[in-house]
Amino acid sequence: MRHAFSVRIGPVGFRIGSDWRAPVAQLETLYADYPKPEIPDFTVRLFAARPWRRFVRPSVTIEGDFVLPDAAPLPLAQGLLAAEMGMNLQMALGQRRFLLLHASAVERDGRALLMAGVSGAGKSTLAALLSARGWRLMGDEFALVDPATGLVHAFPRLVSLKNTAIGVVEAALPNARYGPLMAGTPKGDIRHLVPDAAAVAAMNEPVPPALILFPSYGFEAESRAVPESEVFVRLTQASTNYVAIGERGFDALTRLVKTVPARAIDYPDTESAIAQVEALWAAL
Amino acid sequence: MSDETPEPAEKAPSEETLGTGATRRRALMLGAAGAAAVVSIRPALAQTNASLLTCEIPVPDPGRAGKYVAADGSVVAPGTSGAFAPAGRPFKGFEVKQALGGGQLPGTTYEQNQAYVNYIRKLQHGTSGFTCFASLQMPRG
Amino acid sequence: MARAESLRIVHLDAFTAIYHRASGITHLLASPAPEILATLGEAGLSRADLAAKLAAQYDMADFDAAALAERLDELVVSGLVATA
Amino acid sequence: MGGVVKGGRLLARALRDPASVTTLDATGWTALLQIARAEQLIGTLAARVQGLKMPPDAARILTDAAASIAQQRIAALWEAEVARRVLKPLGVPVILLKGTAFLAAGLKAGVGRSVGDLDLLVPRERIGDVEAALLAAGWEWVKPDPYDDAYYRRWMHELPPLIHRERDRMIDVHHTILPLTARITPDAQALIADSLPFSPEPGALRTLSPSDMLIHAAAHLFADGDLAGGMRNLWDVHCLIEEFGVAGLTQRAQHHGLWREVARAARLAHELYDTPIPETWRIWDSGDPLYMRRLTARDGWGRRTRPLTRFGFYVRSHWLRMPPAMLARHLWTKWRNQGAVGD
Repeated sequence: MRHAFSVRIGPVGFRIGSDWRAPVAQLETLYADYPKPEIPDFTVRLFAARPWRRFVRPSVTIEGDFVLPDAAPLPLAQGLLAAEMGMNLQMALGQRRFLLLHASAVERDGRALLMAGVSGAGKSTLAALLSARGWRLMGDEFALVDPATGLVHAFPRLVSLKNTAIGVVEAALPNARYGPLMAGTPKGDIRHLVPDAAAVAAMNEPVPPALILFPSYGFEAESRAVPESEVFVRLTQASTNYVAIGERGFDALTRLVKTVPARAIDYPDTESAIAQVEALWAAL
Repeated sequence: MSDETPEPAEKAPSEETLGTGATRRRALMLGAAGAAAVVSIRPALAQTNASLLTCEIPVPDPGRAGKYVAADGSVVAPGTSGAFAPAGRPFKGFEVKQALGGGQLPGTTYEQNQAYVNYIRKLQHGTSGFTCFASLQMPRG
Repeated sequence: MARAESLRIVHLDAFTAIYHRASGITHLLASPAPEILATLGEAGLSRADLAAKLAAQYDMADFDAAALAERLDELVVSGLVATA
Repeated sequence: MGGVVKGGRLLARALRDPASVTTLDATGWTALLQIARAEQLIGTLAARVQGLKMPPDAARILTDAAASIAQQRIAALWEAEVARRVLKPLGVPVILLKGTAFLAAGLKAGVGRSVGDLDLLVPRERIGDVEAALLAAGWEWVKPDPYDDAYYRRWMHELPPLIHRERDRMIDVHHTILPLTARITPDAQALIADSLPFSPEPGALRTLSPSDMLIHAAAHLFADGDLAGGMRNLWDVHCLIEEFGVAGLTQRAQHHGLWREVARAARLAHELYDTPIPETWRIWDSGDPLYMRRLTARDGWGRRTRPLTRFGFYVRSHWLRMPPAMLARHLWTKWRNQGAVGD
């Protein structure tokens, strides 16, 4: 393809081909400190569905090794988002080595905290804010559990901040690097935070999980233990490949559920959430 | 077709068996008709059944918050004798599924459980928790 | 005649998680399904023998043949029990 | 070296001569894996090159692919087993077709092969019973569109596709191996009469005879599609010929009216994969180079190349299946239902 970029994020290599220079230039800047894969695991293609769409109201169609039908094209100004969506899609649909959990992950003292939850529960925001408080950011979107070892591998892609979370994180991490503000995307306003040097430096170091949290935003602060069967079901639904990896997935997930405590926390604001997380972690 | 793999001796610490020895003469309830005891995990990209396990049924519904639940499941004034105070938290679909199958809702006494289950059985369309309850009744999907 | 299939089994509080090797499908079972599966065993039993064996092993307050048939059918539909 | 052989030819060489991959550099491996994935042959490739010296990244990607295929195999065989359990009471011969049959029979063509839908062949006069039994056991129609439904029932060689509401798996129930609109009508009764059971048990699933399997693979490649996925189809043909030889194949193919297709498939497989076929079968006709170009049209990014060849094949695939007036009606209805789809 005309323009190409490759990057390794944690244990996964990507190659992105693009009809346009702009998305590739942005990726080069934001992922400047990341290594390159020798042979990428996944390929993403950003292209113009019709040749003239390269120039006239340019719109970016996303394809790759694994695709969802009917993915709508994005305007070129959101090309970076298209690339990130394309990479996420390859992980969600194509990852087979690790049990993939739709969860953010941070590490402290050699152990991982996983935060699983539906979109809007604040996974990315909490992970970014915890990284501002000395936790190592392992990833804001996917946690990778190795069925062979039970360890969690980091996947520190660019942190995707949406809407009000953008201002909250910018205030907490004023010196961090950010991508361009993309307003009016299908998911609202989006701005990407570049994981800090510590997150990238340690991204090859897997750690054992120590706590699973299911945060929900918008309620009075509360916390309750979640029974094993509920954790199990919730995580099968938070995993895009649980069924596809078969018995290895069953082993990895039952082991996780049997050995790692899980709690659901309600929080009215991020400050209170951080306090709850720190308290639960201290009580482990 | 040959599809049987004999069960090997497993070394995983979480591995357990369905062993019946330890459960001799334990009570076993076959449960009410229509209360399924098997849920199959589906791919997350097409979730239906599994979400039933985590949907919620408040007892009673928020429209009648604070009222008591009588033994037959009807909602009565707070303090009515023989009736039970509202549940401390909504019940999850899987808890209700289990209770309908002869189990007990968490944190309830025997009579309290009966009253709550009767309340849930009487849920009407438009009442909070109805969709969750109705889904639980559907035979597998 | 019905028999249970080859399974991986993990108990999770009130539920039993079962990985069915032949299908690759995970099932979450509530009582009495795990007990029925265990009683059937991979060798299998007739419906009448199953009822008798369950009654011998458990205190079955609400036993009736139709309810047992329904529980068993559910296991057949899930593929966890094969009928001959 | 790796730079000369490109596109589908690169993949064909790796399958034909696995040791050739040891000469690939990272760029060559990237292209090979990409093309293999696009052609749905990555599991086959993984099985072929297993144990050879290769970069660690490539080994890891192929290990993942092999695990993924192993899981697909379980799901595919289970789907067949469920169909067997559901259809057994009908007493109808149920014949597995294509990938699932290769897996169930343990054929070379099944090694590493990806299998999606379950394809069954049943006698035409019993297809209504089969449909009813499947609907009662949790399968549902995929497409609610009545035109599509009527079209399938009237003209195709199968029921409209069904999907199982619990397992999200598709099933295609056929009563012959080509659409009724196609100008060739294979002998469906002979397909069933000569099929073989997988086990001596009553109600066991069945497979086509080796010759019919091969003829079906060839028919599927040329008459039933636009050559998309053709490299995998030809790999099936290659493996079947390697495993069963070609004795009696000519007569059988002629009986079904499909000798032209079988002969071309054999020639193309020989060209791509060195399939052992008689010398007298190897003479190319004027169409073969076009087919070969089309089959191998992939670039190192996994994209289809040579769009003009592609369009010709798209029209051709419909032309083959339908008389012209019907084709016009079909395309008109499709177009009308499509509505505004933007640019």
